[in-house]
Amino acid sequence: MFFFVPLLVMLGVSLASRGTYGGVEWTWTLTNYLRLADPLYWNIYLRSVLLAGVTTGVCLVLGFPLAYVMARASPRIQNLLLFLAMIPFWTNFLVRTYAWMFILRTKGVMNTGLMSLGLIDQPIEILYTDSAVLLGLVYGYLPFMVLPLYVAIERIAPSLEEAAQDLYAGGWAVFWRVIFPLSKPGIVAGCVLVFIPSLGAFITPHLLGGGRSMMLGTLIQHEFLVIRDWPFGSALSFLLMVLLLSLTVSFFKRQGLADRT
Amino acid sequence: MFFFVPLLVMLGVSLASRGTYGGVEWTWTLTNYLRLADPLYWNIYLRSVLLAGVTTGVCLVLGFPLAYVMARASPRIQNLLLFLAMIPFWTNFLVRTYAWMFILRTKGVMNTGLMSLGLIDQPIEILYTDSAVLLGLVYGYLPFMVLPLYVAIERIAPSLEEAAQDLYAGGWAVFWRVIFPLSKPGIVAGCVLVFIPSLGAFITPHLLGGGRSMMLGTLIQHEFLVIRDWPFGSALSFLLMVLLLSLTVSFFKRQGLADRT
Amino acid sequence: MKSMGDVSIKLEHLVKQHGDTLAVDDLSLEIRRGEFFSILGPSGSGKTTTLRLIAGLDQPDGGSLSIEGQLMQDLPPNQRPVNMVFQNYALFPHLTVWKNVSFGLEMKGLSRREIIPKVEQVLDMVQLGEKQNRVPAQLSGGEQQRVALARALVNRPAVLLLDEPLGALDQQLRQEMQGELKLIQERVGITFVFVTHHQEEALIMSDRVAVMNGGRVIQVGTPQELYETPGSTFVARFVGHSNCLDGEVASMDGTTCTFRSDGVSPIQVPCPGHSLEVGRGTFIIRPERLCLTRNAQPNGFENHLPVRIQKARYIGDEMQYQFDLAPNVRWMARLPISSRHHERFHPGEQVFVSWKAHEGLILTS
Amino acid sequence: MKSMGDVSIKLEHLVKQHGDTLAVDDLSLEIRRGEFFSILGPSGSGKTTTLRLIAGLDQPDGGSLSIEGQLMQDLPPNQRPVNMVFQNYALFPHLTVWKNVSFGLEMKGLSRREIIPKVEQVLDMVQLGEKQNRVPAQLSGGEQQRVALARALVNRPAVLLLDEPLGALDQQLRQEMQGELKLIQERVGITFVFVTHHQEEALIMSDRVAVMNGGRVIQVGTPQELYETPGSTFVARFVGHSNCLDGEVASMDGTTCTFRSDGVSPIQVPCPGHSLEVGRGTFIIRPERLCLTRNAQPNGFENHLPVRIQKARYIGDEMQYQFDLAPNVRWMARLPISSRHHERFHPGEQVFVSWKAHEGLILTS
Repeated sequence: MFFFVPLLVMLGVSLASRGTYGGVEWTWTLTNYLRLADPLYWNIYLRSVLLAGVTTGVCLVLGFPLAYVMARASPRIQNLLLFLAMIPFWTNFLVRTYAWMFILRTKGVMNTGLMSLGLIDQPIEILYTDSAVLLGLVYGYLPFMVLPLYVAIERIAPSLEEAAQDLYAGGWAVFWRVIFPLSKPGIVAGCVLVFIPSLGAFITPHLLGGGRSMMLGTLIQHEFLVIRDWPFGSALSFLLMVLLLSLTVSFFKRQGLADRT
Repeated sequence: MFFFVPLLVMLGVSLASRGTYGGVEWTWTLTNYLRLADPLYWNIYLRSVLLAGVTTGVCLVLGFPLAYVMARASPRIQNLLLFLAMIPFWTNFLVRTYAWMFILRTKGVMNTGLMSLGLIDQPIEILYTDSAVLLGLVYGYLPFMVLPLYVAIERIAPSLEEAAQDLYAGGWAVFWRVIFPLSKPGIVAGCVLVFIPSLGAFITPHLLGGGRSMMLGTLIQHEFLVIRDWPFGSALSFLLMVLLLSLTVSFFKRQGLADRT
Repeated sequence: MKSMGDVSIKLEHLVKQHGDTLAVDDLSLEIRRGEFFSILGPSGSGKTTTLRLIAGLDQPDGGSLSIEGQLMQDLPPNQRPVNMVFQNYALFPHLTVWKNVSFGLEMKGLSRREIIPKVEQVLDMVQLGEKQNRVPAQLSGGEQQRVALARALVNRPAVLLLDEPLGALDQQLRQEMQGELKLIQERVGITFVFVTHHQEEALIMSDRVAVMNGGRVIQVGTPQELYETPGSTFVARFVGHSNCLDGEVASMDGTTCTFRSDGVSPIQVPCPGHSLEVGRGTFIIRPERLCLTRNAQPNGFENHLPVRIQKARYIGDEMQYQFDLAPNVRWMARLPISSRHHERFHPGEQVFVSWKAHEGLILTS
Repeated sequence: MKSMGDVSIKLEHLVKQHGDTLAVDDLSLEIRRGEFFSILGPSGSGKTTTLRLIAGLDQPDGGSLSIEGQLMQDLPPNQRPVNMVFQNYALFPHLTVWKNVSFGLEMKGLSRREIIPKVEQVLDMVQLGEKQNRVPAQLSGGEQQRVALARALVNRPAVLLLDEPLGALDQQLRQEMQGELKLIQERVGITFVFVTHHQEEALIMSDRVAVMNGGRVIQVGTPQELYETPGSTFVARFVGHSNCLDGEVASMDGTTCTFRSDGVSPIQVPCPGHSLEVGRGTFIIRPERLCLTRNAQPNGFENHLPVRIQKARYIGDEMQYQFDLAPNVRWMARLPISSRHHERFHPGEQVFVSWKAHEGLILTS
């Protein structure tokens, strides 16, 4: 109950329309959902999905070896690594993002360092680009990828890898034929946990992307805080939620049988 | 490496001082840390720790029975419950917070509902109070409490509860002597995962608390975005992190032996 | 006849449904005070469920259950005068050996002064006094088993329930613990109800054994009754190895009958009066009651058939010979090796198998 | 003498350290082509580590290892001509029975046309043709065991390694699978290296057995050699039950000697020439080589001592009697029950234990 009331309210608001000075007028209408199809927003959808997708992909590629090493280390080392992996989480999100601004800006830590080492002549302009946003998102959400992967891989008995080796599988074959399929639930969970907040993130794109690139999260924030069009903002997030949920559920349904082991 | 650079930068910034128009001047100084002791901020610290503490406590009390039921349900029901528990996570944080505003405000969903049912005559003024902030925080962070608790409780073999019952323990004794001590790692993890972001939260206190109540998270946000005193903001979050880390580590050190089972 | 006062546990028409199968199906049993009673059956036969019903960890769907004359229906497990040794011990991992053992006494509300000597005594009995401050993870499998036993025994229950307590131990340790457990039971005099799928263990330890299958009790008796006069082919095969032969009782003549089966010479079987009727049945004989010889003369044995050895297996203390009595009827003979100079037979060899008529048994279905 | 061509696996001075204990300590062994070779030992004796060294899953810290004459040192497990049946089967839970079995052939790069008949044949052999589309979780323990076997055998390795493959099965199934496994080995003719802690299993199945303890091979021999002439009290106790008595060889006189121990009448023991010297030693005799009688006359037995029965245990096919030969020297006699009309002795009864001198054995340390 407690869980669902806010969702229902959100659904209700998304069916209302914007009052003259912001606020909500309770006209039951689907206009907000129709507006979502406006080609004006297509570019934003596409950019957002792309950037969130790339973030997820980078997190997966970086996180998998990390999670694997963690899962196969001795219990003492495992705890240490888990602890280290959680460290970014311990600092305020806002502060972390500012730290990246310090590192990336024209006269920032990175450029100063590389130039004093003589590796580059000109500062690399990376702040206020999509690359900076990507970096910030990957840094912020990597732990959310590593943890479920770690849990999934830790459950794969090492003897399965040994059995595959014993049955003539080389390193890559062991990975693709045994580890990868068996860690699928962890991969899906990790991807969901990274993709969703990446798509909805607004502080990171705002600060590191420099407002140049409007994304879904910043759009929702914009609608709520600036334009104060709450109904449209709600419709936007409701649709997003339904899409993501149905994608994930359909995936797990399909995997259902195979996962029951 | 990648993980630690932002932390080091943050530490560096916290040792600098504020430039005239914001920005950072690299004077190595501990002034920022000394300023932290200013009685001006004591009230904020206290309020923040209290509110985050109460949030954590409420989450624990609500989350434990939920996690217990989940952990002891059949696998099919477990998956369903896990899925339901994650639903709040699927919507944008900002949107969720606005939904609560709609519910709680004077002419909001709650008051309209209760008044039309004749349960109250006067609307309850709850928005822009600490109660509203508490509600928003609990709603937002409950899943972070439930999940580690679920993992911990699921690992406790049901036969241990049966053994305790067989050895004359009643319901409460089974809980306090067996389930509670064995789920301690999950309790600590859950409390950390709720306490830290509650302490650092700034959107929820800002929107639901109505700016009346300055908290640590809003203070940090204020320093960064409004006053643009980055060094002081960094010092604030760095101190916070170190305190939290050392508390948690010392707890786990003490538990170290007992957890190795 | 034993008086009612001797009954420790009485189960009457107990029924327990798990999903849509009957885990326990109309089960009635009487277990006597002070006896070592085993429930023996294959996995899924309902033996563990029966134990859990007695402990109160499962609730029956029908029937009644009394312990020491008191009906147990509405008592939760923590109010029943029984204690259980769980299959995987279920030791509290966060408590020391001492705290594990004293748990039940503390829950009963005993004072520290009363608890200390009791715990010390039982830890001495299971030889774990020196390890009282360790936690279970620091103990070997056998030691954990002893802690589980001590934790239950220290409460001096009317009945001790044991759910495959030796299943996790390896062979050597298992045999050692069998002896120890039996010794402890004799010393404390508590009724033991012991669940196992291991027939040798049940025979060697028990005063009486109930054989279960499919939620029902198939037969109850002393080890010797079960072994010598199994009531069904299920019991004959499950309790020890049996050689079987389907056929029919052809003619009755005084104390012996003739049993006929396709492709086998007529077999002389005992004929205990009216209890056996002419008709189809199964002939049963234990492998160790057969003799093998190269001598063509019956030498006083009523049954003497030529067979060809198919396999010979050496196990140190005995030889096992397999041969086909008829096509698709493989029998085994077990010959103890009581001397270094034991005579051996070899695969392929033609020999005679012979046995006394009274060693066989006919089961009619 | 066997030619070198008969050696399938040769281990020379293998050493493997785990932490600061030597899991395998200077181990040398030769395993012959086509034999069923068992490595028998208590847990922690290094038997599984030895198997893993052969498979290449662990790397030795010293010594050399060759299979079929080829040195294995630098070959990873996927390039060695051996396959392993893992202790808990290690079946791929996400693959069907068919895909599990064809895994090795696919990895070898065989075409689908070559794979199909091979998989079909091996699934037929283990009687799992009908369940080829199930995943492991849908199979019983015994069926999983068969899939694990099929998955290894289908590759026709030079050597099949089996790590306690029957340990997870319950008693009835275990005995069935022992027979089946032996049958399959005889059919395919592949060298089997079988690791177990179960001495009866090792004796019943093997051509030769190596007994391990503390990382070392204590004795290698046929089941009969190990049982009849154990080289140490460890082997005597671990391979079958032994009655032991410490004392000293007192006098030698032709083919029999006299063995003396405090509180026991002198015992006649065999004296095989020069191999036995006067001095301290342990006398060993198997429980089934002892006779019990109420008759005070030796009746041709060289040893005939009065004892009092302490315990009598019935196991269906035999009686086990325990008695104290001397204080703290508990012996056991096992008397097969070869007839319903078997004579029984009772606890407390005074009887005589007797045995032929040649059934005993002296071990000097």
